[in-house]
Amino acid sequence: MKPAPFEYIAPTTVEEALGHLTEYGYDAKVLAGGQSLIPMMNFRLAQPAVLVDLNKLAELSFIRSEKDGELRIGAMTRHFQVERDDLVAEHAPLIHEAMPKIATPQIRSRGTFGGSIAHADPAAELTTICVALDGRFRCQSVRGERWVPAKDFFLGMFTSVLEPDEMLVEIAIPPMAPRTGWALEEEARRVHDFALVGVGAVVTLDEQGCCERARLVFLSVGDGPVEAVKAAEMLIGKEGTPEIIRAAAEAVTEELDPSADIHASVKYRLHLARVLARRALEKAFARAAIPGTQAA
Amino acid sequence: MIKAMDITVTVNGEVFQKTIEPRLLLSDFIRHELNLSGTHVGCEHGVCGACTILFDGMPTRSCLMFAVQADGHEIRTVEDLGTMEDLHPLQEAFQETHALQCGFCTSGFLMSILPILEESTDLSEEDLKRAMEGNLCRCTGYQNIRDAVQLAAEKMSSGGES
Amino acid sequence: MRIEGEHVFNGSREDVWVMVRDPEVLATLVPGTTKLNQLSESEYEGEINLRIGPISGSFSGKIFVEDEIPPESCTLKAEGDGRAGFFKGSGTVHLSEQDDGTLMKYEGDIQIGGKLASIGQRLIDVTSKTMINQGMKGLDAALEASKAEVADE
Amino acid sequence: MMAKLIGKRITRNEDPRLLTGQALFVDDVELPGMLHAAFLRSEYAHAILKGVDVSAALERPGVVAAFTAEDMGDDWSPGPPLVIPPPTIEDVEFYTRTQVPLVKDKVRHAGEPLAIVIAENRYIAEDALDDIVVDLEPLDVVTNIERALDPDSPLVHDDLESNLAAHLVQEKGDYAAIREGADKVIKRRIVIERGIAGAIENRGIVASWDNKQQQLTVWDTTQSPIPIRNGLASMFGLSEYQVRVIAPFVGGAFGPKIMMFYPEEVLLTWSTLKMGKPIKWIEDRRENFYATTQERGQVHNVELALTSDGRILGLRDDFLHDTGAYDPYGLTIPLNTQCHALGPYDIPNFSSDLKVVFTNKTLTTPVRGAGRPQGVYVIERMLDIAARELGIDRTEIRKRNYLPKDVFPYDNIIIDQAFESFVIDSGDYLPAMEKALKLIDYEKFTKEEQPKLREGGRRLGIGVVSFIETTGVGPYEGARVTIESSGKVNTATGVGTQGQGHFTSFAQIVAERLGVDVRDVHIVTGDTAQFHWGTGTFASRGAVVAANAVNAAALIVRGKVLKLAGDLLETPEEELELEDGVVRVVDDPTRFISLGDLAQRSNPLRGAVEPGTEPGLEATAYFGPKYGATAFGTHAMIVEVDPETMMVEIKRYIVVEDCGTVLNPLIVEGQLHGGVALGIGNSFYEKLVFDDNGQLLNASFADYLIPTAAEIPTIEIAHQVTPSPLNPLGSKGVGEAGAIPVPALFAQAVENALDVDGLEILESPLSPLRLFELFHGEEKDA
Repeated sequence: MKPAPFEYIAPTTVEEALGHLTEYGYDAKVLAGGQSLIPMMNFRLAQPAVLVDLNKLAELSFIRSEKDGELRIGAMTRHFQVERDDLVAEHAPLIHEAMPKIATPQIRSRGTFGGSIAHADPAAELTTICVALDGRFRCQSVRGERWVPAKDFFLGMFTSVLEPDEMLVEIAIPPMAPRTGWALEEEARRVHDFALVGVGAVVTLDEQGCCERARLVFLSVGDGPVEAVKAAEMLIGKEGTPEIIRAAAEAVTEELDPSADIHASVKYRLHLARVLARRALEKAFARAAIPGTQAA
Repeated sequence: MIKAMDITVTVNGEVFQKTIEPRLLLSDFIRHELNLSGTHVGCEHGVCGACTILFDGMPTRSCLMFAVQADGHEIRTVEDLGTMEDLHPLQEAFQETHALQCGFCTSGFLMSILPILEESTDLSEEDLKRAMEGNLCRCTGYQNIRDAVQLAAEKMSSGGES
Repeated sequence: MRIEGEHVFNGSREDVWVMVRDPEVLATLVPGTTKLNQLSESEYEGEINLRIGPISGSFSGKIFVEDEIPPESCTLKAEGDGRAGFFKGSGTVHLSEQDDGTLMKYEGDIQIGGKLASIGQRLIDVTSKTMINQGMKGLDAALEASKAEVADE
Repeated sequence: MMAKLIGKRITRNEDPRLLTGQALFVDDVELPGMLHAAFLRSEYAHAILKGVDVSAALERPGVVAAFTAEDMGDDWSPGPPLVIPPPTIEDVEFYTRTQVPLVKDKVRHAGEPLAIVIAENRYIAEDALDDIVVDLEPLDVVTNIERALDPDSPLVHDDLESNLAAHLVQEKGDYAAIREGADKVIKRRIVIERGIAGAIENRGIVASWDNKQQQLTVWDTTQSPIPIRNGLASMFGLSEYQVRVIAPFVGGAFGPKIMMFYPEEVLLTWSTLKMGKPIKWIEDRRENFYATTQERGQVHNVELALTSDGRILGLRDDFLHDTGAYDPYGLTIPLNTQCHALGPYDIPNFSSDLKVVFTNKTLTTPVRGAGRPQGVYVIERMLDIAARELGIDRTEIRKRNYLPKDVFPYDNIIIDQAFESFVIDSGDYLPAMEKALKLIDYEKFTKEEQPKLREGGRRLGIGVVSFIETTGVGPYEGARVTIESSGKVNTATGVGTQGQGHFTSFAQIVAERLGVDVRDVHIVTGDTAQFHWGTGTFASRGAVVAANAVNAAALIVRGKVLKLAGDLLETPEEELELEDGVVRVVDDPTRFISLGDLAQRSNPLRGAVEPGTEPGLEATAYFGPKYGATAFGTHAMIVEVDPETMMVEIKRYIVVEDCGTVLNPLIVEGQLHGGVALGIGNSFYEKLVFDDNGQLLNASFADYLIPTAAEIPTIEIAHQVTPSPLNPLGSKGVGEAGAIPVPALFAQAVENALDVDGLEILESPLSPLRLFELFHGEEKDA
């Protein structure tokens, strides 16, 4: 289990990195944290001719908030930095809560926020959460830059809208509206395994305590983050009663088309999706209802 | 032909300059280029944790990094802890609680736990879980390792290199 | 792995049949197809360069068309291998006319072995589903294009 | 003799080396000019090999050699059988088919080696594997053991009429007759699937032929260095003294590191003999999933005949055992299964028809437990069902059937893995059960807590199972104890060590017998240059067979010490004591002589050694028990199942273990912890998933789930001591004990937690998916 040979380039600026990506196109792979890519290379399932290592791009490692309260995270910010960051805990508690669920501490010390998103693994927590939180991704190439909404970013298993000459440089998470509650519920075989099913729920209540906005986004039930739009719509204008929540959770099945693998059948995945959607919504509604709360 | 690259790495306080192929895994570099064979390799896909080292102070899988990436960085391996005659309190705790059997996974556990104890010896249940979750052990059933971490925390909080 | 599904095409059964049996069309359907040669009326050989994000591998293989009942149904058999593993499968395609076009029903079984199967099993079902969906979209587009051609003539 | 060290909680001698990264493992061996090997392995499970062309690989810079079966010429031959079927059983049908070094004609399981590449480093060797052109014609595959004997099944070995590898029937009493009159006969089909041993260190070999010294040295992760040495010598026409096999520190073994011979052991040796250069091969994790042996696959059709008050009249267990593509290990596993299906119970009538079948899968050899967990699963599950159907408490039905403590030694009549009648040397089962029930508070849990929790919608369940474990089988082990002139003691034995603490438990015995500090006893294991008689570390026998050999040798040395000291101190031996590294007069401690002095005097540079005596304070002794020592115990657990997600949490885990005399409780408890952890893996997490083509679908640690710290609960251990009368120390093995009852226990506890009418768990391992399917009354989803 040793990787095949490759050419290694470690640019020190984003500009330089983009130049290399333009030059090598499909032959090159970007190396961020490498915690998903290097296992594939050790198995020789991935054999890129050129590795463009972004780890020297200090300019892509930051966490800050904009004036309007939007949270900005540099693509090369490591998971452990996000996990321990107070700004993230305050502005995006869903992300804060999800970080310890990502792999193991030894992976989070190296893995990067942007790398996880660009890898577009349908079992990843961060991709799902970014969709649930209406995140946006800044993608850059020598041709220029574009902001892509998270919900439009993922195209399939390990596949995103990123062109071969393009890279993800920054993630933006809008501020949370008042009376917003959130939850990430997932079940895995062992603590750090890929979740069999997971769901991120975000609900915002109006002043009367009725739901004015709801998002339910699943992981591990398709080839990317999968949103249950119709189920979420069922909550709009309603209070988060057990009956309403249960009905919405039951309805998610209509919008999901999961696959089977050795750990879960289609039926079991759909069942888990319903159960976890209900649990996530219960938690999210409870959190939204308590003014100013950010705690469980 | 891929050209070899020169790197300078500080390992356990000592500076090494080596010329290596870019694809050389950091685990192989540490074991076979530097002959620090206390770091072990169990899966080479980032799950077992036997190869855990401290990379710039953070516990990291050395099988999931290339040695070229260590250029200009600092690494600590198990050889940086105590010696056979003068064990580090964490190593002592492992011996006293019988937290190792075959000993193959042990250096990975030590290097995962060490930075947590160096940061704080006041461990919550959560900290304890976090210290252990990224390493597989097939011999001990983990129980004595849990005890070892707690004992080491006591030893290290009292500052005693007993 | 069991594959099963259906798709409605906006076109006549004959048009869909012609398209399904056209190697040039087929070659465009599977992403990464680098070669598709017709060896005989019912036998093709080809190569694809499969790409799932950073994972890539080329496979070469053969497709056999059997029990052909134009324009209604046929059995497809395929087998091939590459560095990342091997595959072997067979399935039936059935076309029937319905009000708004042609209904294609397909079912089959594909077995994948080797490295990809043994370490990437969670990718296989998901990816093949995606590939089939892409293939169907490709057929839709090809059908539209052929209609446009006919209209141009 | 007062026990001062034996039985003490002494920390381990070997730990400082292991903790500081200074212990030598095979991959740490670095030799000048060493080359590195990689194997090309078949992706197909069953295929005709039409050709292997390594010419392109040889062109690659850095590649030194590449060999195929053809290149081996007359040196190519299938491996010798490791264990033969018991000659003591009549009418055994057995077809020996052993593994080959490189495939010549036909691939029989995925992962069989087709070629070896030897290069300057492993990276290049792996590059070159991609250069090799292989022509394989895939064949239909047989993976399912129940279909393997169908007349139209593909044949793993074409020269056999079927895939039957072995057939034997074992009987005790007359089951058929007793069945007629039974009040109750329960029939079930039980399926147990495969897992891996999962040592964190993969296998590895460094082989080095020194042409000038005419000496072959092999560092090998084997559990059995001496038989490996003898076998290699015979295979390659060398004197046994020309071959040194070293099993240095080994990173866990759990059974599979004792297969003989693995193709790689033969190939590395053959290659270094041919090339005259040291060669290293370190198995990688992916290879480990195909090339290292596995275990547990069996299908049982069981009948239990009882009286209406729950007394067992007889047991019938007809089963199929999956041996994989070859059967070098004989019948060890299924014989263990048969013996352990009898359990600690008085089962007067027993009948077991065993068929071993070949499949296109990696071969099976013992993995920690070695057929015992399957046997325990069979009898314990059947007793659970019987208890339910007869309306008797689960624990009560067991108590009613235990062998009483006054029947031992008890002869179970059938033949065991040591080819002897299965005699249980000693036992006292009831107190072990009572202790476990008390510790887990069975009464309170089942009568008060559980009903209350159930009302609140929570599903908690309790399990209690008993088991026996045959341990410490022969043939023999030996040891040589030497007092050196420094006064320190060197002890060499033939067994290998893979974490069992031999450096400490053996040292305790020697230290106690000779009155020295435990830290002053140096133990050597696994080096044939130091000791070359013995078989190896397997079948939970280190603390029984090797330890008793160490004890015997130490006692002889003690005798020599006392004799010599008695002469020198002019004091009768009875008036001397060995303490603190000296021999002294009990009544006058000022008169003493150190062991170092005695060692020097016994090995003088001048003056003749008296006729009839030997120089030095040294002795070699052997121990070979006719029967094994049978350990036993009861495990109990409480689990909670989330009835929605089917995730299981273990709330409590109790072990009551009786392994006779405990040499070192610290080590024994460690063995139990590890065994239980593996057992939990076997029960709920670890299952090798093969598809119909013999493809393994989870050949990585991402998909094959070895439990982490989060999945393993605190294990509460209580000891009971019933010494074995068959060996002087009274010890019994404990290496496998922890793992043996867990699958049966887990199934019982989970079934009890789910509490669904008609839901019976008759398979292992379980998983959340399988519980979901069982809970919803569904058939297995393909």
